[in-house]
Amino acid sequence: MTKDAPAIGWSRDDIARRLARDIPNGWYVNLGIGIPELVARFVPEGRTLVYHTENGLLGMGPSPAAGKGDPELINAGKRQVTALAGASFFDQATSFAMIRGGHLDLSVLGALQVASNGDLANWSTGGSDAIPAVGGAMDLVAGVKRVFVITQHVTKEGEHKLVERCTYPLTGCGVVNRIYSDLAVVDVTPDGFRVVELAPGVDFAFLQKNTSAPLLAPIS
Amino acid sequence: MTKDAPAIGWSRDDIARRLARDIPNGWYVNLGIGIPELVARFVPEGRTLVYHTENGLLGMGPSPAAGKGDPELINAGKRQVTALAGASFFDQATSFAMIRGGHLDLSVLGALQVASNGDLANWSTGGSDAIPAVGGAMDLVAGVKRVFVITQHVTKEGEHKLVERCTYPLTGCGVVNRIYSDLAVVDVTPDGFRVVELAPGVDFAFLQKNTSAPLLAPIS
Amino acid sequence: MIDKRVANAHAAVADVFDGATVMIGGFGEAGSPIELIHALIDQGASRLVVISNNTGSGEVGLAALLKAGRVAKVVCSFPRTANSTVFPELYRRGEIELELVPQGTLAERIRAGGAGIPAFFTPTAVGTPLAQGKEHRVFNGREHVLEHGIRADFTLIKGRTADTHGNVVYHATARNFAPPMAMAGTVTIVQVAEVVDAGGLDPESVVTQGIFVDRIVHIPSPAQESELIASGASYP
Amino acid sequence: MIDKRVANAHAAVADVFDGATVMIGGFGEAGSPIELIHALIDQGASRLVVISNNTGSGEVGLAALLKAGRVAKVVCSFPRTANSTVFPELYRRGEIELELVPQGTLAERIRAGGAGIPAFFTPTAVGTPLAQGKEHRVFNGREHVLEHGIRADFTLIKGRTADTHGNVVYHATARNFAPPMAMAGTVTIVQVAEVVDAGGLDPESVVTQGIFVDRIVHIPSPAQESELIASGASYP
Repeated sequence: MTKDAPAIGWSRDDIARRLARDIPNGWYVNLGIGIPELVARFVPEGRTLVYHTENGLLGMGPSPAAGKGDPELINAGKRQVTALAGASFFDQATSFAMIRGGHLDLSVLGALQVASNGDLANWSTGGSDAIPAVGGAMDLVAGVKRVFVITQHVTKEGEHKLVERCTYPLTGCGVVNRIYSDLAVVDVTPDGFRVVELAPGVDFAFLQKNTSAPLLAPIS
Repeated sequence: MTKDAPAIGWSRDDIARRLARDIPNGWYVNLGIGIPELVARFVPEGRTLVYHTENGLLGMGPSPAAGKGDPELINAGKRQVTALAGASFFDQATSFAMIRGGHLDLSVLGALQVASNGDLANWSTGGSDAIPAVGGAMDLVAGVKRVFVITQHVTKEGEHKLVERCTYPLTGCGVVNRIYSDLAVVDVTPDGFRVVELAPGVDFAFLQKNTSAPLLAPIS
Repeated sequence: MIDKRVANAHAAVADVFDGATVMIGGFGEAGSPIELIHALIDQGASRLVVISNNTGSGEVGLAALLKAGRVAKVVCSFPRTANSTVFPELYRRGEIELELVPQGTLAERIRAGGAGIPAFFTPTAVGTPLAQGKEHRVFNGREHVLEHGIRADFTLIKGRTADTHGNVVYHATARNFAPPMAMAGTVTIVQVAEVVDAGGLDPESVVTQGIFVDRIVHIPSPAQESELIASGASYP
Repeated sequence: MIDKRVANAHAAVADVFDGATVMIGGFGEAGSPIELIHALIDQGASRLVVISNNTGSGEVGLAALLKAGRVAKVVCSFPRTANSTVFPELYRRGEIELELVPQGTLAERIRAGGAGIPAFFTPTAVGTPLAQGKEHRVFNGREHVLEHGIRADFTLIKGRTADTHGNVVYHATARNFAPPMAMAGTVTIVQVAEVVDAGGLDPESVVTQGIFVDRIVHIPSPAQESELIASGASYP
């Protein structure tokens, strides 16, 4: 669907910018690998966020200047990063105590599927030849106060990602609070998906056509 | 009994010296409050022991010189101590991870009663007006590799401390390895108490008369 | 811009409510956040549940809080100390509840609470009165008891230096319960003798990470319990 | 006199036995004790159970140990990496067993093992395939699963500096799994770029206390996995 309609919706940068707008000053935030990492580029002027990377750093900064990198100062995606003023290093047990203990304000993750009950599948398509790898995703969704998903609304193959029930193996049950896609911002509520905002050029009917679960209209 | 026979047996310093002789170089040792603290004075020449105090210090040294004390550098008995070269400070969760995780080689504790099955009672006489207080004793006996008890063989009132079964509330079950008293060194074995060494002037019959459980003779 | 400093100890504890659970750092006088405790006495919250290793000495700090009648229950490992008179009197008169917990189990329960672990098995206290009524289970051929994580509405601790982000380092054995308690407090308040800007602490040496700290109070010259007692002080 | 230094990496791993459980520090290349791993390859022990967050990259370090056919099973959270080819091939051929554990559960299981906690409840993985077959229980209205502490016969880790007593400090995010693994190893072996006398480390800044460390190997200029791979190296 989106393939046929390139002119509508948000770009990846737009989605990241839209999500960043919703993060208050001072929050402790874990950004997942991939699209979620883009969010760090768009923090509104005047706000300070503290980025947590689960391999053992609070106060993560941007990539180092060329030639200034340290192969032992990396993020969860194993890319070289920097440490800002106010940073601290710690071990894995402490890092996941932060996560599991509910100390982080926000986890931003990618998704394979999000169900209308908040279930998230983002680590495995369940294929028999795939090498299963989970990392810290299950800990993040189980422990962090809020989980925002950032994702294309449908896959490249046109499959819906926002669904009634996930068919892929779950990462966690009822854990997603809000979805930021190229087509809309959608809340997960006790009544199911509720549209918060439509991207430019996207109307409710189009969004519903690209979503395999009933959508509730925005609260006006 | 011992009141009537002051000329026999070991002094407190003697007991501590005898116990210290049995601690190999390099052991990590926790010394309980009271008589156990004496042991630190008698470490044989050429051995280095690392003393652990459960309030958060490895590498504890002797009391500070007069006027050099720091009220926030104390031991488990809340007395001012020093930190030797190679020392480290840590929090309580880490300190008891060392204890419970079996990382300490030896715990030296006082006793109210020790039973021939190794049960130890050293925290409460069970009196209804007493203020119950346990501290780290139950953790030490549950976790440390070996538990040596250092004690007078009988109480000031002449009551036996080495007994068939403890009548006071337990600190731990089957935890004591060896007892160093003013009258003897006694092992706790699967067959019960076995005398290892008699103090000067003490014979087996006298020791048995002062012990409420059968004693096995030393292995010759 | 992140700056967790609050104006003073009174502002830091202003929202402690009646019936709150409060963790208070310290082992004996080492690490006892006296100025925060005194501010809590002034503030007036009552029926508190206090989780702390001891019950204070003399009539200052933690003992003064108890003496003021503000504490309904203490959870601790060792409620007896050389100069401890307040708690024993309250306890013998039946005016305060005591939950006695082995020191290592107390530390681990606090750490578990802060780390999102609701319960764990431990070999400590098996076969003793402190294991009675608790679930038992054998692991590796050995009996263990189930213990539960604990959290607090407020944690009051003392550090040596904090940066404005709330990263904290401690002094000697004053560290004791502060790091796990910082993790287990819904609102964690730390008094420190020194505050530096972000970047003023070595990121390799931070002991309590800023994420666990909500409020910083700068107390440049904290009182020492033994000195107050020696001078005959009582609070208020 | 305490001095935990051993002559070299080969001496440090000489007693690793066939079938041993070996924890290996590192998150990706950060903290990977390459020289100790290579010594273990030379040493020849086989049928090892390796507990490590990843499975290595290229054909050096951890990946080389797997490629040499020495590992029967890996316990890890993320056995896939950009340059990871050895593990996927072994796994697809059914030549290696995998126990997949969420990263935080892995860290906590290791810490629990080292801290004498045989089992604990965690909310992580509830409702997912990784919780299947595990005991569930509700605490505070929420489902949790029971997870078990794990220990190892040997732990191999990398630090920045150690003193002769075995106190260790680390560098940046190379710290990762080393501190809990040091606690959980029956024999803990650490390679460090620098060794100092007792007293050469600030007692306030020690991260792994000497009590957890058995052997120190001085490797002044440790190899970096990504540089070895970029240079086309493979081991042996």
